[in-house]
Amino acid sequence: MKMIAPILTVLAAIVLLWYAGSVALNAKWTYDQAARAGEDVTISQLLSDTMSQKRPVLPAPHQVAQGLWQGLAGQAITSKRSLVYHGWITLSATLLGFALGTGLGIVLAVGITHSRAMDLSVMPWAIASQTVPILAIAPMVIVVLASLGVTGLLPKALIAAYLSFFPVLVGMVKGLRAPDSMQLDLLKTYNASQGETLAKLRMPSSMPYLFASLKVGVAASLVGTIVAELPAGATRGLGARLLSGSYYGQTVQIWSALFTAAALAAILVGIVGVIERITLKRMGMA
Amino acid sequence: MGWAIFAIVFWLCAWGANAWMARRYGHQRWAQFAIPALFGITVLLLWEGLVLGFGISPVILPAPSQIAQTFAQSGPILREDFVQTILKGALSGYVIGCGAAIVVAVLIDRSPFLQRGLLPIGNFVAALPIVGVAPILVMWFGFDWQSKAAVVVVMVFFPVLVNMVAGLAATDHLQRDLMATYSASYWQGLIKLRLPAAMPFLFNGLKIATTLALIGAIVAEFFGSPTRGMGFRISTAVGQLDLPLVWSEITVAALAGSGFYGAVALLEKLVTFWHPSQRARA
Amino acid sequence: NEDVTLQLKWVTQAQFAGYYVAQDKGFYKDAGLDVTIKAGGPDIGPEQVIAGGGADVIVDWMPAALAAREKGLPLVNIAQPYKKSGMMLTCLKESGIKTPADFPGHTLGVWFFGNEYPFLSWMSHLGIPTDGGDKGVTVLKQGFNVDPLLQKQAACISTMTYNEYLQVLDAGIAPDQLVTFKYEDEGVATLEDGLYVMEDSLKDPAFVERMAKFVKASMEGWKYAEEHPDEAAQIVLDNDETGAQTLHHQEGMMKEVAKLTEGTDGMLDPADYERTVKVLLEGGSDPVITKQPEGAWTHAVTDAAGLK
Amino acid sequence: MTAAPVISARGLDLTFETNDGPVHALKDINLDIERGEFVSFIGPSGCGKTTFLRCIAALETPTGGTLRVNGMSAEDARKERSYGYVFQAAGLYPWRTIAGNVKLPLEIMGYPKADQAKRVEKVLSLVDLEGFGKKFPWQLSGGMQQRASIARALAFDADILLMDEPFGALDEIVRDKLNEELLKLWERTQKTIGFVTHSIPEAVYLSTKIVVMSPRPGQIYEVIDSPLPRSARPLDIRDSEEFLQVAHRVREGLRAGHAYDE
Amino acid sequence: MTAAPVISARGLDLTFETNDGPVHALKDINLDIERGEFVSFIGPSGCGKTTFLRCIAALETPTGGTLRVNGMSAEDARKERSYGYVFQAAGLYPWRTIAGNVKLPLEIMGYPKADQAKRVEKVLSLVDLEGFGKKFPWQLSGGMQQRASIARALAFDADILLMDEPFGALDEIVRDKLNEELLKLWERTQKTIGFVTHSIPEAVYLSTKIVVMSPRPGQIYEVIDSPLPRSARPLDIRDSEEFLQVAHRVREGLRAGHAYDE
Ligand SMILES: Nc1ncnc2c1ncn2[C@@H]1O[C@H](COP(=O)(O)OP(=O)(O)OP(=O)(O)O)[C@@H](O)[C@H]1O
Ligand SMILES: Nc1ncnc2c1ncn2[C@@H]1O[C@H](COP(=O)(O)OP(=O)(O)OP(=O)(O)O)[C@@H](O)[C@H]1O
Ligand SMILES: Cc1ncc(C[n+]2csc(CCO)c2C)c(N)n1
Ligand SMILES: [Mg+2]
Ligand SMILES: [Mg+2]
Repeated sequence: MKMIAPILTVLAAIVLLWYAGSVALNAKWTYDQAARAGEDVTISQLLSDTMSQKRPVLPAPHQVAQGLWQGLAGQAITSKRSLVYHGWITLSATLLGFALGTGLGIVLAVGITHSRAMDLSVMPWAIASQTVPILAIAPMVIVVLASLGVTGLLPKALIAAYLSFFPVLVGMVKGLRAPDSMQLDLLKTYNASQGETLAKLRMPSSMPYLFASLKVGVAASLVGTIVAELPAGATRGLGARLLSGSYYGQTVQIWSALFTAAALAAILVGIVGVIERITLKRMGMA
Repeated sequence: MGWAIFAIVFWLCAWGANAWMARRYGHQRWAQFAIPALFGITVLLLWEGLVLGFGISPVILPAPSQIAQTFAQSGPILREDFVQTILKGALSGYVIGCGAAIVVAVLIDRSPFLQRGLLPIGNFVAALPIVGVAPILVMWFGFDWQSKAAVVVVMVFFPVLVNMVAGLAATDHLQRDLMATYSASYWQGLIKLRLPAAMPFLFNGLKIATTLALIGAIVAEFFGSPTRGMGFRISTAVGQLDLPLVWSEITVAALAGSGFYGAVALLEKLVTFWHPSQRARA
Repeated sequence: NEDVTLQLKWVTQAQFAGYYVAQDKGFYKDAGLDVTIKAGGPDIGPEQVIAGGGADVIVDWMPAALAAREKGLPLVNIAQPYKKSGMMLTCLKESGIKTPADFPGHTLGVWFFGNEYPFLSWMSHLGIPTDGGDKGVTVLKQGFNVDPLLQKQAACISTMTYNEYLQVLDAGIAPDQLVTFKYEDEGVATLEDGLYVMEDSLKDPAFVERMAKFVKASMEGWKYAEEHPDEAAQIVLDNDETGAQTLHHQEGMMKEVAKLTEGTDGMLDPADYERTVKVLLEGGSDPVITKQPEGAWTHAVTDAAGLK
Repeated sequence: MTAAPVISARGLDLTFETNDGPVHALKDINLDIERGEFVSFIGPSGCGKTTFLRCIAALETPTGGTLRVNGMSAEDARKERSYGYVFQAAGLYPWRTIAGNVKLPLEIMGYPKADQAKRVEKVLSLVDLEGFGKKFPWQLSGGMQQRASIARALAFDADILLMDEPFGALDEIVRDKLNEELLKLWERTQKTIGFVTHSIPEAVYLSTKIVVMSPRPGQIYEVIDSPLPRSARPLDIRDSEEFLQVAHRVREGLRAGHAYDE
Repeated sequence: MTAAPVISARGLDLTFETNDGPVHALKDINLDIERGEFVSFIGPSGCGKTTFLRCIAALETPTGGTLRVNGMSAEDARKERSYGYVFQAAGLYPWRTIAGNVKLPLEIMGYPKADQAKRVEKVLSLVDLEGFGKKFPWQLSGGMQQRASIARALAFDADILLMDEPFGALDEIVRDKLNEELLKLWERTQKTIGFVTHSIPEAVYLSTKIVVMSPRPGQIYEVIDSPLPRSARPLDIRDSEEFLQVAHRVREGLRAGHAYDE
């Protein structure tokens, strides 16, 4: 209950602003069309027209809601027009990519905090790797992987992993270095091995950083998957939905897919948040 | 084949040299440049060797030497694109996006009401995938750099927000109690305690955002642009199979991105010198 | 059965109806072929896919194929199901543009990613600079759809007779509100949607044989699609995995596409080829191709297929 | 006495809820502290001294009873900036130099710039840390950090000074010196001081009133009014008969508090 | 004595580089500690006691001189797990319960599971913290945290015990009790103990050798061998003539160390 009221309030405010935005942004088309037909527009005509255009600049909330309802509940979930179907395809690649990316990020971060050689040589190139515009090389990656016989989920997951490993890497490097010198000194007096220091000190104290990173990483992974769905033939998944909606100017379809994707991201981030709360609570830190 | 073998042998040697250098001279300034440089040279050599050794078609992956040639010849184009995409699109979007995220994080932190109401919805809005957002923003903000900046704003917002919110919560009991005994106002507590304490987290977000800003600005140009800009050039050149130009642009992006990241990391070092993660290596 | 992988230039739509019909009606199977049709998209260069070994044969536009050939990727046209070009520039009448002479000072939307060649050739024919100066036109890299026209961000945009133009109409703008310039009518038409393979592979007689079967069956598909446009549209729709297409739009598209594919049996008309090359070579200061291509097409396959 | 007490606790109770069941930290605390008194709290570890001080400073909310400070609620008194608090741990902000840490309350309370620098200098020299102003906390020894945190609480003029084992990490000599300084300050300013210590001589030497507490649940075992003169307490007063008597009483009380424990 | 000393420092020097110029923390330290000795370090705040203890434990690298522990370098001795160290601040890991914190060294040193639980229980009761095993550090009072950190260092069997003001936050009664316990443990196990304290009686009561240090730069002012019997020191030995004499000597040394300061 404590959660619901604020969310509803903010939501209501957003919907109101959104309606206002729809009217403002879509008005131009209404006026243009009227001018072409040589007619005048009354306020009520303006309101009703801007909220029901076929190709609105900004679809009205109820139009998107309708599109979402159609896509989520109006179809068998195995149908190609079902957002559940496309969402699942995207989600599965996202999760695989997130797992791969998180794993890689953590492994690299551990390496970097333990080996100066890795710190000095890997970090700059990890940074450089992220500045390569993925959408530009994704098609080549897909082509190369396809010629190696790697198709299906994996190429998409790899691109998702590529985008999600970096936030995890940056956060974990910081987190693994967060213990203060007294905490480290204690383990030194026990002559704890690097592995033990990692398990007993560095990992626990990096948790707040890790979870902040995981939230960013899981969102990045979803974006990666969607980006990868374009050159993968743009046939299935929310990315394909977005794109094909965009070819045919089906604004409502774009927004429905967009919302599904965002909802997916929000749910994933929310799940990470719940795990965070449970973990930190058990660690006595929350 | 010979090329490929040479490249791999060189790689192994360089790896060994690097490990040795890091162990012996890791704390010296020159080594901190030499090691990543050697690593980079190794990667490039490996790449050149594999491309030549396996006769990979240049329309799939051009050799670094070829890229370097094109890079040297395309100075004016690269500069024009750099200004359009990085200086106008990425940088302005970065500043606005990070600024907005910081402000919103503070607002969220200030009001439990907003925290409960805005954070979930903020997560939602900010996690909108770029490929869906870009066409819409191009439609709203036009073809020029403004729409690219808008995409960057959307992209960098979330990482900075999440980190900043985590950072603002990263003070310990004692530190907060001290402020309470001074009956510090909210703003005083924010400025004197919570903002400084949040800096290590904030910089995490800012660092991640540097690379995201570049990706955002470049990718947004795929969805409509004037006839300049790195994303425009990349997609056009891919269509023309001019891959050396594509990789030249990518090189510019990588250099600019590393520079950008480096600048933020340097700032971080100056601002959060007191954090154990910085002190340990001082 | 022999395997053939076809890479399309664009997403699943009636533009490629012939291939989908041939697949669906079993024409390929009857010819002893197992055909995989890979949909394309805005980021997929079919040239790259075939260079990477991801396809045996691709659908491509001739300007892009010839440009790739000059870049060292030896593509060869083996068949040409599209006789005519469907490309045009669609302008809003209210922009005041009546003839190409009115272009200067306006903003024009153009497709890039290898599709800009015909436009650039045309402009250099007209002697209009494309650098955005006062005497020239401002060129926008147009995205996937017709919004720039509807939002009046551009005075004219590139459209295909069979797709984007229909979308403009569908959006509620009447044909009499529009001015169109077909490349075909302006004398700068270039060949679209031909079938291309790698030059090396043609040295293998078995491959030529396989392609012959493929082209023959594909043309059967095309003819069937021309005759049964509504059924063809439905077949395309069934093959669209995104679930984004509408039957209404595909039917409209099929009817327009049929106008471009009619009157050919799939064999490349050398005269069309010469015209295309001429247009491309005359690209002014920045021609698409700089020298007369050699061996960029062959009749070997269509001959073997017995198309006359 | 006729004036209302500065601090007045009636039936104060505080229970912490923990993962492991409730902890009854304070039980039925009744205590009046008059203006200008110097009250020491002494008792076994864990008996609730810190918790009680935190209640006074409104850092902890009692779960029962009433607590008035300066005639208002503790919360309001906090808002009036009535407290200077020295925590049991130094709690310096790592991003500020020592001088910066001491200056912090002055900035917050809006002291004029010129005054700030003067005060910082004065209190740093009071705790023998001249010359360390520019260092960062992690560059100081434990005792130096503790002195810096004392300086921080003395830098501004609070009515009520609450000190939680401020001299725990200091050697006898410094401790004696700071004890004397504290007494001088107290006499000069007429502050009301609440002081937690584990040293019986220290408690007796400084206080006008000694509160002996006992643990589980934390409660007041005994309140001892000091018969020592209020002003002019030379260090050697600690050898006087009276002093030793009080010290003895405190020790007995403390021992009894421990016995509770068993 | 014939056996080689356990700890032997020769001309030890340590200078910290800070933003604000170098700090000469230790200067020309020469000291031998024999096996089974109980050595106290006492000196004004900031004189380098902690720094010296840290050097012995190889947590700080001297910038000059030599230091041998058990006939090897301090670093090697650390690798042999020769040390139990009680830090000046409790330094408990906030994500572990008290029992978890005490168990930490046992886990790392690979004690068998069953043994771990037994040991944790034993040392927790030794420091009077039975029943607090499941609490988190921030749920404990300052003194309780300090006791937990003592328990942590006693849980395993180290040859050399280094304790940096372990009893600073404890009241006299607990302190006396723990002093006795520590002596018993020392007698029973024949550990070598290095002990920093600010309490002169504590230093005299516990030690076989008292090292008085003086600051700026930190150096040894005097090393006092205790004439008190090595074993069987009842608490009331503190009233004996000998005891008071030693205490007096220490106090004089400490005072002189402070004078250096001025
Ligand atoms: N990491 C450091 N960087 C710079 N200076 C330091 C550092 N650690 C200690 N010092 C300095 O070294 C000197 C000795 O410090 P040390 O901690 O050894 O003192 P101490 O004798 O333990 O004092 P205390 O009784 O207050 O704990 C001090 O002047 C301190 O400022
Ligand atoms: N935040 C908390 N949550 C739960 N229990 C707490 C908390 N703070 C203190 N306690 C408990 O309250 C009791 C009193 O603690 P307090 O800190 O007041 O003791 P103290 O008298 O100051 O002891 P010391 O002399 O050791 O500092 C202890 O048993 C402690 O475990
Ligand atoms: C980024 C982008 N590039 C090219 C085209 C053009 N294009 C290639 S095939 C084809 C036929 C179907 O409409 C079209 C229009 C586009 N639309 N978007
Ligand atoms: Mg306490
Ligand atoms: Mg110390």
